[in-house]
Amino acid sequence: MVYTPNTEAQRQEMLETMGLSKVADLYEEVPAEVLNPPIDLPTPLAEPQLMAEMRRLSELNADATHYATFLGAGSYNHFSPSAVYRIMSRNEFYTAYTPYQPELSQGILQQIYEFQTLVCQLTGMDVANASMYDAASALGEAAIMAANITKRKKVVISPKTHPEHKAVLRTYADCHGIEIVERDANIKEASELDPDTACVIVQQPNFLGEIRDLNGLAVKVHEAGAILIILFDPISLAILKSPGEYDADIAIGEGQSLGIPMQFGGPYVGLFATKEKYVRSMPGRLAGMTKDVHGKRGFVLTLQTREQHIRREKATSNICTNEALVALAATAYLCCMGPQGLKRVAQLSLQHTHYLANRIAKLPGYKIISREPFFKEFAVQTPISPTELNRRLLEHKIIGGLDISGTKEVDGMENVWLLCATELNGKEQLDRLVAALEGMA
Amino acid sequence: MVYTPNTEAQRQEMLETMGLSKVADLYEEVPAEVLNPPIDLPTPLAEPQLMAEMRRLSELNADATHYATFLGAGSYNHFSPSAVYRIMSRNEFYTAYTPYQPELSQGILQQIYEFQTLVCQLTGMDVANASMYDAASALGEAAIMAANITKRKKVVISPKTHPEHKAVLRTYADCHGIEIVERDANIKEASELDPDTACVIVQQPNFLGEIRDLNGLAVKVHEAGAILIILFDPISLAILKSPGEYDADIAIGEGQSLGIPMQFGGPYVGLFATKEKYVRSMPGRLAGMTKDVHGKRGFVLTLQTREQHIRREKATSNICTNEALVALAATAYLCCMGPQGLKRVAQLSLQHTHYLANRIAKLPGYKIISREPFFKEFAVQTPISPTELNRRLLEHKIIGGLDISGTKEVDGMENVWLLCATELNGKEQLDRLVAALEGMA
Amino acid sequence: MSVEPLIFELSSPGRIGFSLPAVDMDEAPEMDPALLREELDMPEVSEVDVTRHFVRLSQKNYGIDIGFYPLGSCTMKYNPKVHEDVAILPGFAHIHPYQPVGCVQGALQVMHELQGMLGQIVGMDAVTLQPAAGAHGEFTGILMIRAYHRARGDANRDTLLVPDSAHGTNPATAAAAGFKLISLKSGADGSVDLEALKGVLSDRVAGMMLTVPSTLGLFEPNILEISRLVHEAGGLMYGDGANLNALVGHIRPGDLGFDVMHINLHKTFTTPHGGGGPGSGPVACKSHLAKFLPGPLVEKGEEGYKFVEPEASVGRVKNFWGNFGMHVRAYTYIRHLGLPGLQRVSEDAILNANYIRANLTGTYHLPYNRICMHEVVLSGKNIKQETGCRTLDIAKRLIDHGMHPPTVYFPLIVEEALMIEPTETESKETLDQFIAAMKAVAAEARTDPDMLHAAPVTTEYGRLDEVTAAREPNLRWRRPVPVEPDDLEYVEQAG
Amino acid sequence: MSVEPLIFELSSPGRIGFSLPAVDMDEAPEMDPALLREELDMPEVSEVDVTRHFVRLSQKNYGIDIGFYPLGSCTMKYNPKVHEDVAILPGFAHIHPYQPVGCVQGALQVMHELQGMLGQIVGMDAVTLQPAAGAHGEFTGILMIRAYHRARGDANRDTLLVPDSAHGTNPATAAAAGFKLISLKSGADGSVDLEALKGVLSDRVAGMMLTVPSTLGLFEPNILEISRLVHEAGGLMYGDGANLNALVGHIRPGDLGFDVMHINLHKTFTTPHGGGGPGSGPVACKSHLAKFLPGPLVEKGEEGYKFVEPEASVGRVKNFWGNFGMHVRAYTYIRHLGLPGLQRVSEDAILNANYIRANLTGTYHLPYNRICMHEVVLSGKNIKQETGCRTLDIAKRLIDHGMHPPTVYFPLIVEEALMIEPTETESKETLDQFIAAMKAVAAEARTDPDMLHAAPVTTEYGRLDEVTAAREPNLRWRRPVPVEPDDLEYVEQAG
Ligand SMILES: Cc1ncc(COP(=O)(O)O)c(C=O)c1O
Ligand SMILES: Cc1ncc(COP(=O)(O)O)c(C=O)c1O
Repeated sequence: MVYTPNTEAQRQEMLETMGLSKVADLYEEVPAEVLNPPIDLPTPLAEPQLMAEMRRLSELNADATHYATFLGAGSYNHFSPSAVYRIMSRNEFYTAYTPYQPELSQGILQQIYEFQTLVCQLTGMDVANASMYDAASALGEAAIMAANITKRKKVVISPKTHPEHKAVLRTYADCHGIEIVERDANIKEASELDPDTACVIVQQPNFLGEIRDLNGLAVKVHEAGAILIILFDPISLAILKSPGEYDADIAIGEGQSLGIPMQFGGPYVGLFATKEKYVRSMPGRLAGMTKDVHGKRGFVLTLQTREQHIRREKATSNICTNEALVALAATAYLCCMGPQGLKRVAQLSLQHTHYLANRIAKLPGYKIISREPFFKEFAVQTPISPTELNRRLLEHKIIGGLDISGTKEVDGMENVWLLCATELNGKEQLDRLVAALEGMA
Repeated sequence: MVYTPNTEAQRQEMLETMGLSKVADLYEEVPAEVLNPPIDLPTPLAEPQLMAEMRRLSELNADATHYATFLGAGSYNHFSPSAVYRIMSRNEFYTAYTPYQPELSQGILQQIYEFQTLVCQLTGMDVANASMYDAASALGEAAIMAANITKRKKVVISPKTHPEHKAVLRTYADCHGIEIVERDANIKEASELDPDTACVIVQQPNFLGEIRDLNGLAVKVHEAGAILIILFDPISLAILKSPGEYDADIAIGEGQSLGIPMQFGGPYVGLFATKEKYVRSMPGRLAGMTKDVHGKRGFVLTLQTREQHIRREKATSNICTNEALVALAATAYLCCMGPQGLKRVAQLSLQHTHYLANRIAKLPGYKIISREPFFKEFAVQTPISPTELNRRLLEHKIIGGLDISGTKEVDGMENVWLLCATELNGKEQLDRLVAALEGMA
Repeated sequence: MSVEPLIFELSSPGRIGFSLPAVDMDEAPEMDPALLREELDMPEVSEVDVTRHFVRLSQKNYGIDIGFYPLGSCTMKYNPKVHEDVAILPGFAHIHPYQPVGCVQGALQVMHELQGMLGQIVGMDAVTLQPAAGAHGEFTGILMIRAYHRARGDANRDTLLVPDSAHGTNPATAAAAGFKLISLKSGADGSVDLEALKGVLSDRVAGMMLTVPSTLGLFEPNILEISRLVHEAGGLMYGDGANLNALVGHIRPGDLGFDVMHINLHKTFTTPHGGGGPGSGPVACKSHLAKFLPGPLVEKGEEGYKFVEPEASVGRVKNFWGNFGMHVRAYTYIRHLGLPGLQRVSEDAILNANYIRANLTGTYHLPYNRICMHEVVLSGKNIKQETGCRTLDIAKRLIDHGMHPPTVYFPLIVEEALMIEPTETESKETLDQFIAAMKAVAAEARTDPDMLHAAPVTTEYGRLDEVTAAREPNLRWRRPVPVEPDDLEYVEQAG
Repeated sequence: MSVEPLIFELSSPGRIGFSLPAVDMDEAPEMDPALLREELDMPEVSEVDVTRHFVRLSQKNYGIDIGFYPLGSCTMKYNPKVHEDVAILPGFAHIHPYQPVGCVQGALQVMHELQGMLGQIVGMDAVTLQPAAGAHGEFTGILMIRAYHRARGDANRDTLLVPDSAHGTNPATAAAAGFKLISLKSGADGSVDLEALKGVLSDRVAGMMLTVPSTLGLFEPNILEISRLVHEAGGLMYGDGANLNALVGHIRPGDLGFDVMHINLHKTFTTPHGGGGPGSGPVACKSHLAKFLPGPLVEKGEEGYKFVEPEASVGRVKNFWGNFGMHVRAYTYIRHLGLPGLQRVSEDAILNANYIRANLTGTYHLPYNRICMHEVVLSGKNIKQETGCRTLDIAKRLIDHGMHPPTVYFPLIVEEALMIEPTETESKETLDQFIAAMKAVAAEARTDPDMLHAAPVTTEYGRLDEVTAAREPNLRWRRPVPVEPDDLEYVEQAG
């Protein structure tokens, strides 16, 4: 077999070394009645046939290199320079385990340290961890962290937050009897927080792409003894005020925007940053700088006493495997882009989105719902069902936006479409969408 | 700019260091009349647009992952395990230069040594070089080498040799007043070689895929004081008698079959092997084993006094840049395949080809021209023009064989089609081709 | 090799490493400066810098593609290269999770068939692919157990049983899911102590989390009885499937009495570990738990594949449909190997571990003298007693012998534990080298213990100071504050 | 790092590393055993072995992606990663050269436009992409020069002029093409000596091979006059375009009087050098030579792109259409950078070289005190006189300073030459490091010459014994002959 190198002769020789005669002897402790049951699996394919079959399956899907796509809502078709993939596919990176032996893992450890720093620079926060599964689960963990810090059991979340984030938050909170209240996170509301409130969560830009003015919010939240959690899109932070500048206590982001392919939803990477004072309550791995016995600068995993392998049931989280390789790709992406490139991506997304909104607003029967300014997506009311529009657009090699008709995030309004444009949706694509919609009127 | 890292400020600073004030000063020795002429190039594209444009161009081509292809004739659609590409795209390999500094190049040097050995093992020859441009130019160099060794000026080549190989040979030979005679390389003919003959060249399997019995040929050639050059397909050597076993003096092969993608014709890799006694007449680079100052085994480029950078006009060849990375890929391919895998590829190709020939032979109006046994291709006479067949087959997502109607290699016979099947043309594809042909009757 | 600068230290103001079009429109409204950030201090480097930096860093890292990596409980097996080529096909890499299902039928087929194949392999009825890793799967499964009891009105079951040999994520998950915990002491042979188990079973027990084979690398011979007892007491059996590599193709956890379990695709199904992730932790369950699975699942309907929501789902644990990129790789692997290949995986994983056991017993202490499964746990306590060298020293010295050390100090119940999981992708030759190295280190411990204390000495880095790292955490780079002339003046005046 | 075994030493009988279907048909006639080979002794290893072996070997190799690689005359610039992604698109990687042109229009468009763009860049009228490398291009161009004279009945021109500073391939090509050679001594300023040139021009002279800028890194200020003289004498000007990086976008060789030239795509247009190849050496010429180009060329016709055969072609020099994989990369590069980007390439290449010149003059001897172009040639003769350390020692010691040395001992006309080509993809910071290292080595030569003789000392390998390698060449591995018991007996008896 291609991945089991021992030859028949070697297997026999090895069995003999340990005084056994056949492979079945290795299973002697297993009750006979559970051994070798029927298992129905497809016939094996050799590598050439396998590759052909997988290519065939992949081509049953409409992909963003062949379709113009206007979907956002938590997964974005941003550009990733070729250098990023080439870096993440270095054998030493992708076939490594968690860097528990630092002498053999300086490459990944230093990269984690760089990632942590980059997340801090982007968010304006003090410390960041090595990654979480995704933004949604990170949000769940953040709420629990806030509850633990404040010893309170109520979470206030802004209603126009991604519905799946809210759903995951609910699952996590539920385990600890934490109550979730959906309430707009503006200053007025924040001035009336009840004393049970552990934290206030606000997504910026929100689910409808709207950019909210969060100035002053933290003061109110802190006055109520609660913690402010801002859920951000990392690309937007190239231009928008950062969670740190807003004095957030915890900042959570979905790192997928940072050059990670959409991959039908994963693997992505949860970004998690907080204030220095909360570092020991934070979930997830941390790399720290130190020295080796010769005084040479080096890196190790540190503050591990927060983690499950040391603290077991007392750990800050049960997370073990995280999204290290995705974080590596995001690190490489951020380095390639730099501050200027990141701003360019943000500006192009912003302009493309408004270009599209400005054109669609003029189409009969369409009405923009999102309040300006929005960042890279906006909600629009449509004359016919967005699902139907999407169906027809596919024929134009266009993947339309998300049908959010009747959802809570738009107060149950019918025929609402969430459209997204990034730097990859250039003028040609935007015009093509508008023309197609015109043709459907 | 993305690949020119100096910032404007740095450029200015650097100019000042050398007492200059502007970039134009660097061109002061250049006559003004030739400086900055109009040059008409397309507007630059940024990386995302560039990638999209190149993808678009690539998809204007019918490729072998989406079409069944039956073309051979010197370029073959063999399978290459994913591991091969992953190895050749290691940064340290593909961004290195020729290993002139051995202390920094042990990786490539050892690999060249392994490649040389693998080529020797495959061909049964004593020594092989680090690679030539391709089989055709290697053949040209081999003929000149034979002429130099024998001090004779006539080359006998079997007519059923790849016509492009013959054409390249002619170009090379012409420079040295070497005469080329096309004559069948059988024992009878070889017994009548005239004393001017420097070498006899025979392709095995020949251009029509036929496997010839070359036993005894070398004796005759050597009796005439000439050199025997066998042009081989490396995959065929998994089962066929090797040039070494036939006592050839020089063995030339096109290494593309060894897991190198067809790439519209290149880069490929010329394999060049010879007998020990001729090593100093051989063109091309050679790696040799040696020791470092501490006695550790290591490798260096050696016998460089044959080469242009040392010997200039007295070198055995003018070759400098070769096909090192392709040779590396072929090395990785041969290691992945091993003797058993290589035999499997050969057997599958052989069987598929005969399966196809056996079916096509039964179609009305088709007549197999190649004499059995053939290896992975055969010529067949068709009822209508092969070019017309190919045109129609494209609609079935089939790329047909080569139209060799009227060529010298088939004595000018009309309507001849050269079809090829490799291990990748499984039963389903073969049946599909036969069915399509039936439908065209 | 020299110290690699931090990427921040390579930054040069104004340098760029991207290639993007210019902004060629002015469509957005002007934004209130109060919404905008002030500065963005991030590294400014070229693509050349980035490539070199990370290539050089990569060379300072060990991976399976460098050599043997026998971390116990981690199943560090070879990652087939074809998986990576499959995963980057545009039809898998560049599809959005919210595309209309009609235009992602290939992706849904992969997910649907993977659900089915995993169900077959573990002997369970339903599978979700949503959890992102093993621990995330545990969390999901435990929520399902709670939902099951709640749905039956059996609301008092607030306790989970976890053996003391369990992986840290088990107790951490129990806590994260809001359960109380009873830690079960293992028996003398490493197995669950049946009497102890009986002693703690009650109507407060929601279930038991059990790893089979255990983290001691041992099969649980009484597994059928354990399951019976737990079930009899009204509890459910949660299976930690991290060690499925030992069973795959030959034994189905479903047949052992487990009601729900997770599977680590990044272990048994060889999706790359990537320096700590991503993983993927599908959860499989018997039919009585199926309706509690997190949604959505993929079903095959009349008009193709579609998403469906289980009727009493515990809710979402993750955005979208899970780590699809890992699903694709695991699917590719199963279709490549098929049942015969997977059986061979289990066989050779066990054979390799036992070969190490047979060859190192004596040199190292073997705490449980039984045939092991996919891994063997040895103890360095004999070496420690004799020479003062700890298992940590042994591990570090192994590095000098060119090998990645096994997992050390886990499971916690084995003194000076060395947990060795070779996996089936290693050859006898490699095992022989490892065995020789382990013996050499043991011998060195006797003749030159200081050499072990000082190890590693052949690497670029010596032992790193973890104590200071934890005491004075330096978790991020900060731009060195430029010394202003004023400051200098001040210093001079003060000095 | 330890010595990496040869792949042959890792072989184990019966081990396999492939995944291929079984042979499921029996269609071929039985073959005469006389046609079949007896045994095939090749390494039997697994994919795991292969991957590790080559990954480990790669780590023993330096590349541009590791660091500065200032080999003169080689233009070791950064290879953009996007090129590699483009080249493996199935529509470029998996197309057969003999496909009907109608189904490879994208490939033909790339070739056609590349022909045109290269023609624009060098100021020539026609371009073939067929040659595989620079030397192959030289060969092609020289054949065209011969064909030109022959076609005019000017058959006596059997001599080529080549300056003594030329790259080895120039004289070697002249010889390979069957020409006699006159080597022209360079003038005191490194330029062609006009008087010497006049002295050798005759009706035997077919042409002159000239490199601009020269291998001394110098522009040829009299180039227009040289071309005039050669043309006046009935000869043609062949341009070695290896150093086009200095000119690209600002100066066209066609304007300098060259009739025909080659272009190294693997230098100026950054297709990766790959450890010595592949390259690609398109040949460009003025209209009067176009009909002699090797065929086929790509033309745009009414019905799309097609191949055409030049009317008096010198014949083929290579199978198929040249190294298309390299054409695709070069095409991508030109479309990425456009004219402004290419101009910047030339500017920064020259700026970087002059910065090194300005900073190292004095420390090292500068044989030609002029502004240089893309590279600067220094001489270590001052160091040698003063300290006895040769340029080779300097080069080896540079390795200890973490840098790849420049080209040494070439051009041959400069004593103890150090030929430094930084390229435009290096930053000032990198140049400063290099300058510092070169100065440090010069200082070490004075204080501790033995350190230089012993260098490199920080690498895995010390200097390798090239003399023994050449004297007793070991060019391939052979299976160690197993010692038969009989042999042993014989030895014992004899002993
Ligand atoms: C036995 C066991 N259980 C659970 C886990 C946790 O899995 P993950 O790291 O995927 O979260 C591990 C991981 O090492 C493990 O070994
Ligand atoms: C000046 C010069 N001419 C010709 C060549 C030969 O080019 P190639 O190596 O592509 O054959 C080189 C290569 O280094 C060169 O530097």
